[in-house]
Amino acid sequence: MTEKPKLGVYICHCGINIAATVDVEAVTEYAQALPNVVIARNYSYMCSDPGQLLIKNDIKEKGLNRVVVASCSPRMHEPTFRKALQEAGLNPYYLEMANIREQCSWVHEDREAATAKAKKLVAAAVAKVRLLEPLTSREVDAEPAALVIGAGIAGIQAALDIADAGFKVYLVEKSPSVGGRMAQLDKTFPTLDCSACILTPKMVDAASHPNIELLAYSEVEEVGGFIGNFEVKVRKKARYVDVSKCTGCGDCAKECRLAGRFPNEFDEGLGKRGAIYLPFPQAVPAKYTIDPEKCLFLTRGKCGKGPKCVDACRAGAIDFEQKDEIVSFKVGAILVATGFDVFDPVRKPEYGYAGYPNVITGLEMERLVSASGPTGGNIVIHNGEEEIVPKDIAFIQCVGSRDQSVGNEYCSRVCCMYTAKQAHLVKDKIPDARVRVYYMDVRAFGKGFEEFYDRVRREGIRYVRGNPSEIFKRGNKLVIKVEDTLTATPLEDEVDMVVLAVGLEPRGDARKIIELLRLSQSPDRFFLEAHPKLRPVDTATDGVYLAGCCQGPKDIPDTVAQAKGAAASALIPLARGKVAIDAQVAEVNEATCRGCGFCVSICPYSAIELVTVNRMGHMVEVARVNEALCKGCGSCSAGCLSNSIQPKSFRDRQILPQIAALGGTR
Amino acid sequence: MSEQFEPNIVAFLCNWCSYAGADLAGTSRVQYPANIKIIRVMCSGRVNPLFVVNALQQGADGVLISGCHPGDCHYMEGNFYARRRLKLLKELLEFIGVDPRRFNMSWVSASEGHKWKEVVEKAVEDARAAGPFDQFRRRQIGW
Amino acid sequence: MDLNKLRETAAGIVSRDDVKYLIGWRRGTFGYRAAPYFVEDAAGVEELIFSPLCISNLAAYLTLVEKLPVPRGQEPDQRKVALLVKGCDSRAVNQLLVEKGIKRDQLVVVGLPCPGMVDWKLLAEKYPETEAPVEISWKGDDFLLLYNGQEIVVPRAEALAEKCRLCRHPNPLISDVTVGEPVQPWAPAEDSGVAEVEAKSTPERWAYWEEQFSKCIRCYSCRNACPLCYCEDCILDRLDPTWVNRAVNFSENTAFHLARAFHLAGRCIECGECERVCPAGIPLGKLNRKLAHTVREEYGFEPGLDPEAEPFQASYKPEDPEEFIL
Amino acid sequence: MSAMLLHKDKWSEFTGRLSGKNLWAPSLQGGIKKFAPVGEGDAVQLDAENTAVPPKALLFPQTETLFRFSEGQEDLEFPGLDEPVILLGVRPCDARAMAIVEKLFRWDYEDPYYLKRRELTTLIGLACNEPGLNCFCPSVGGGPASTEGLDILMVDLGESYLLEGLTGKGKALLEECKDLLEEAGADALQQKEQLVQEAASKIRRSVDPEGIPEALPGLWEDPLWQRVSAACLGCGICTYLCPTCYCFDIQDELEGAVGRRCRMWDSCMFEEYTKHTSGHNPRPTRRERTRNRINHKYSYFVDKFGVIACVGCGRCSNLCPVNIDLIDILRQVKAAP
Repeated sequence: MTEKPKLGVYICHCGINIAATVDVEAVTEYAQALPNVVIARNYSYMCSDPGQLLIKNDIKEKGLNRVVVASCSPRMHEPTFRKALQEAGLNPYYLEMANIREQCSWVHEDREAATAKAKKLVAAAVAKVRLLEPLTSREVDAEPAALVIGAGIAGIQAALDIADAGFKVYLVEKSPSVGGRMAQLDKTFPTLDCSACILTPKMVDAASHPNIELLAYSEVEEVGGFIGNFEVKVRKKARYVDVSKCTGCGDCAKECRLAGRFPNEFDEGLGKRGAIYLPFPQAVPAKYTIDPEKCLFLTRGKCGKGPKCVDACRAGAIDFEQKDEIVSFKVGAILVATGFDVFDPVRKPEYGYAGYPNVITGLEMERLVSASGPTGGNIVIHNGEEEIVPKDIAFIQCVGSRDQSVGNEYCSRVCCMYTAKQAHLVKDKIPDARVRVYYMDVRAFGKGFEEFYDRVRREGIRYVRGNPSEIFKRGNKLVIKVEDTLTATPLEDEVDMVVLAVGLEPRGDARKIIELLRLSQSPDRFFLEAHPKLRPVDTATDGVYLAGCCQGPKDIPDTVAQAKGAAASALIPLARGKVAIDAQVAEVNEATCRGCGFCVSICPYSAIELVTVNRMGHMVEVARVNEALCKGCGSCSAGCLSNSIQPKSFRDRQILPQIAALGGTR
Repeated sequence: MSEQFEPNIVAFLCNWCSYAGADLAGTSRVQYPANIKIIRVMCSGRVNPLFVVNALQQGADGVLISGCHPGDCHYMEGNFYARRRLKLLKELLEFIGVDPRRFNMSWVSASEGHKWKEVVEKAVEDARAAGPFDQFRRRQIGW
Repeated sequence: MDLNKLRETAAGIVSRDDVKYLIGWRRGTFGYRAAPYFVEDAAGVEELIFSPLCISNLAAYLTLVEKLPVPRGQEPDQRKVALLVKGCDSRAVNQLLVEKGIKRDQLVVVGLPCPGMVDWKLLAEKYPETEAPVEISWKGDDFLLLYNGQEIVVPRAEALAEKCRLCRHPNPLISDVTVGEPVQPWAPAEDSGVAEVEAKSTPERWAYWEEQFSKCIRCYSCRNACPLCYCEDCILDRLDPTWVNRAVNFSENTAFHLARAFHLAGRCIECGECERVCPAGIPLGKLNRKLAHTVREEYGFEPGLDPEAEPFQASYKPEDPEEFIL
Repeated sequence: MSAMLLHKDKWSEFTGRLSGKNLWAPSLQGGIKKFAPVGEGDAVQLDAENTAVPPKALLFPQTETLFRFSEGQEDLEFPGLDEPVILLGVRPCDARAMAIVEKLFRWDYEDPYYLKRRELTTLIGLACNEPGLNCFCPSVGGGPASTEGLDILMVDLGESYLLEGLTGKGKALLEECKDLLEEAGADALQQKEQLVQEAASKIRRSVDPEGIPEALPGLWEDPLWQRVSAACLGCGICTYLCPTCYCFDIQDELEGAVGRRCRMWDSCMFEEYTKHTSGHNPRPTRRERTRNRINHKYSYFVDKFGVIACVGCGRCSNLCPVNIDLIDILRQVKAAP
């Protein structure tokens, strides 16, 4: 640090991009006279090989220890010139760039003014570069394991890919079984292959993969650390069933005093379950769970003369003494695949969902048409009076999507196609049914989608362009009030059943994940990716990746594609075994820090903590930066009253001389 | 005498939005006055308000600070801190009689090359109208 | 004010093994002065006073006391410090707790509800300082002087200190023990000092402060007396980088005072010590109060009310004002 | 020419004439009294109260450029010091202080800046008819009409001023103005004596310094220092405004590639004053610093120069915001075992 600065200043012509407006010779002459400048040169293209060679040779021959390049934006070529310095044996952070192209020659016409400004910018760079410090970007070991949150199709796919690549995966699922939303679906558009048939094998694979530790009925409680070294705590909720003993035979459920008393979540409430239950027949793990909020024994301490499940279970798996368990482990990467909620149409009261049993959601329709569903795949519905097989069926699209009145401006991307699919299934199962679809626009953009939409229409399903304003009951029929906007005709359509094509929404518990992982939300409230185009699976938190509908609505193929992409991204730190830590991080002068903790409050990355140190016999608190978490934004620094915390390369002592140089004589 | 006063303006721009926006103005060949000289910082939250005082003391006739729009901060929150701190500084400067036209702050995103030009033009016009700020200059007064 | 009660309480506190000393006030050596007073044993409490002259904010001493290197093998003195606080002083204690400048368990706070202090300079215009200390006490709303052997009632309005006219919190907001009955808070006066400056045109304001800042001799009493200016290494003393040159001239003085006022934005508890101690009579309180007004009115925040509050400059709200941003 | 009378109706003419010679006089600057240049036609009004900022600031400016430099250039630029100055209305204590401080600046090294300014300065003193509350100049060898350090002593006789030329410089100045003056008679001199005696009798505070310089070294570890310094804020009021304090620091100020080396007042009451680069501080607390301040004035300076470096002006006691009172300290020193 005490070595006298020996500067080289290189002014780029950028062909004529700079030289046409800035007198590069004059700037060179000016730079040569600045303090500590050993050599100032100009050259047609500094970024070219010969241009870089000029710098490298001067570093070697003239013993330069600092370099200023006056050329384009540092956002463009800073890495280029840093590399050049490094190749010449100089610390790459001994570089400062003066942006005399984007912020000078390209935006000013007056040659004199542009030249004068270029001189100032060079002077400021010279002033700063003299005080720059050598930095080394460090690497730390990455834990060769990943956490996948959510075991829907996205989470399962990502977990399988990472596990297949040879890394340990902790797959955490909140509900008792993996499978997620896809498991609830009947057939999938546009191919009409059975959802369960393609998903179930993957569920089994995920559970049995030697590299995957499945933590079902578990929730992530705490995430600390940083890319490569996350420390995770997961709460394994008590099932009150010893999974090592449970054979999944189901004898317990049959005997449960409350059997068939509660709506089954998996069937969207259309089916019923007891207090001890398996969410659905293909559940993985195929282990029963006691609902602690329902079970008589758990809520009241007493269940008849004794819990019948205990007697029924020949394996002796029922264990009311079971407690939640906290599991801790370390991972190098975290993949978020927490999925979505469907829009609750109670928020569109005009559709009468809350009042009419024959107004149902698309997801409920999935369970209704599913062979494994509560009706065994038969479409029967209660119209308030009696159970019927509906003959007049209407679908309403865009419920809770593209609708500012409910705060969802976005398109949910799947409703057009699942409606078409369900309309087709209705026609399939009730060939004489009259089926109408009320729509705003039909978006059939995916592979095979438009073809499927055409097919459905050929099957006699009528598409009416119009957004229904009201649904009310007349007799045992539902009346849809709507205007056919293509013919400008007001219509009243009497039907037996209405299916609302509800959209996809961020999960109600997304906030918890945001806080755990320091994620951001986009305006649609889905998790925000690092860049909408170029980093669609990364987040602002390094080492945390997104897959599936938690990032935005998408269909199964897109979800799987994104899951595979996210898995590939998450594999980068795992496969390398190392993660690089930014060198331009904040540093605390512990001797002057007063331990007020302002920086701790300010830091958006929780990268600063107060630690107790011994200052001449007194135990005092001072701030300390976790370099792996710090992003070098410097907000802490401007909020520090004793200026004790400083971002490297942007320290006060490096910026104030820049200010002096730019102020200077007018 | 009719030659108009060319103010010297020091600007602090965040790397991710405003500096990128100024770069975009360049690539779009948007023209604006050369009075503005930019210091790049990683985040507007890095701008210690005392930098503004220092710039005015060291020969700036005006200071401009620009960051990401609220909610767009690359570091999530830095611009919110900048907003609070710089509002206080602005109030203080006005209270001691520094012409408010010497201080401007803006939100300019990486895609707002044209807004950058407008902001610069306003800052330059403002500082020009406020005139040379020699009353506070370190070397003018002390030396 | 029942001085016996105060002395009794103080004696009890300083007699405790876990208390190092109690910081209070004693009669000054002449005129209208009251002096900060460190009581180390029960005998010392006899000199303790609480009178309208006890205007100084003793919280400054919590951080002013030097932490000397502890010789190897010895333990630092961990005993508590006891402190007498008026309402304004107690806000300083709260703010210090917010900033972890002090630890609550190292403190015994004796609250003194405060009926208002005199600005002795106002008194001295009519009743000049005498060699013998002048006794002053409260009499109803007014002040009672024992001046050259004569009892004189000075109406409150004639001698009440400016900070007390503006006071919103005359009763201590934090204390372990309170001596005296709470006082009824009075309607704070309009801050005419700040309003007068604000009413001036921009050049007039500059001219006003140019005259004021030019007087500064940079003795740093404003900084040192402030209970919330306590960085062990103040940036305004630092040479690398140099924020403010040590040279004394209008430019550096202005930069110094801007930095001082800015650092107190959202932290200043308006005890007025900076202005009171200034030997050059610079109305420094106006700078702090201007920012305190902004913080109170535009951000709805008042520092020093709650020891658990978020530090103002280290927090934000998404809806913070931004009308000034282009 | 020894004693002259200046009738007050000629006062403005007198000051007007001097104002062409770089005249400085006490003036209220934004509420604080200090010496300020008197422009042509400016009225000069002398009243009882002394300035808060002592006139030492004119011989030993708070900030003084020693020279200017540019990076990479060998030539230094020195400020020209050649303009004579007249200080009007200097109090005898402050003039004495200049005489005392001069001993230091002439000691092992002759300080060119101070001595040149001293040489260029003519001091016209004003005897104190109405001493201030904390004045105690007679206790430390001065008096309300002490002449030490002055070139001219002026006494306000009511209708007129009595002006006594004390040095060649002073006498020459009176000579220049003799058309405005008249010879003072015996009655005037007698009136002066009476006023001075009256003034001396109005001085309310005193301390006998007898024995203090000798006692101080023995009181090094006396608890009195803790007692008297506990309330100290560690600010620079007492020292900056002391007419006999002369400590300074030298710093370089840079802006870009140009800079200046300057010296500025420093204060032994500041923590950094004795702080070493290592962080060690031989005077680590306000106790040691307060002890040093008193020892310096009442012991070390006496040892070196045979005189107490305090002129009893009372500023430190007047202006200390926490009532650290020099006279009180001195009394405690005397009372200490």
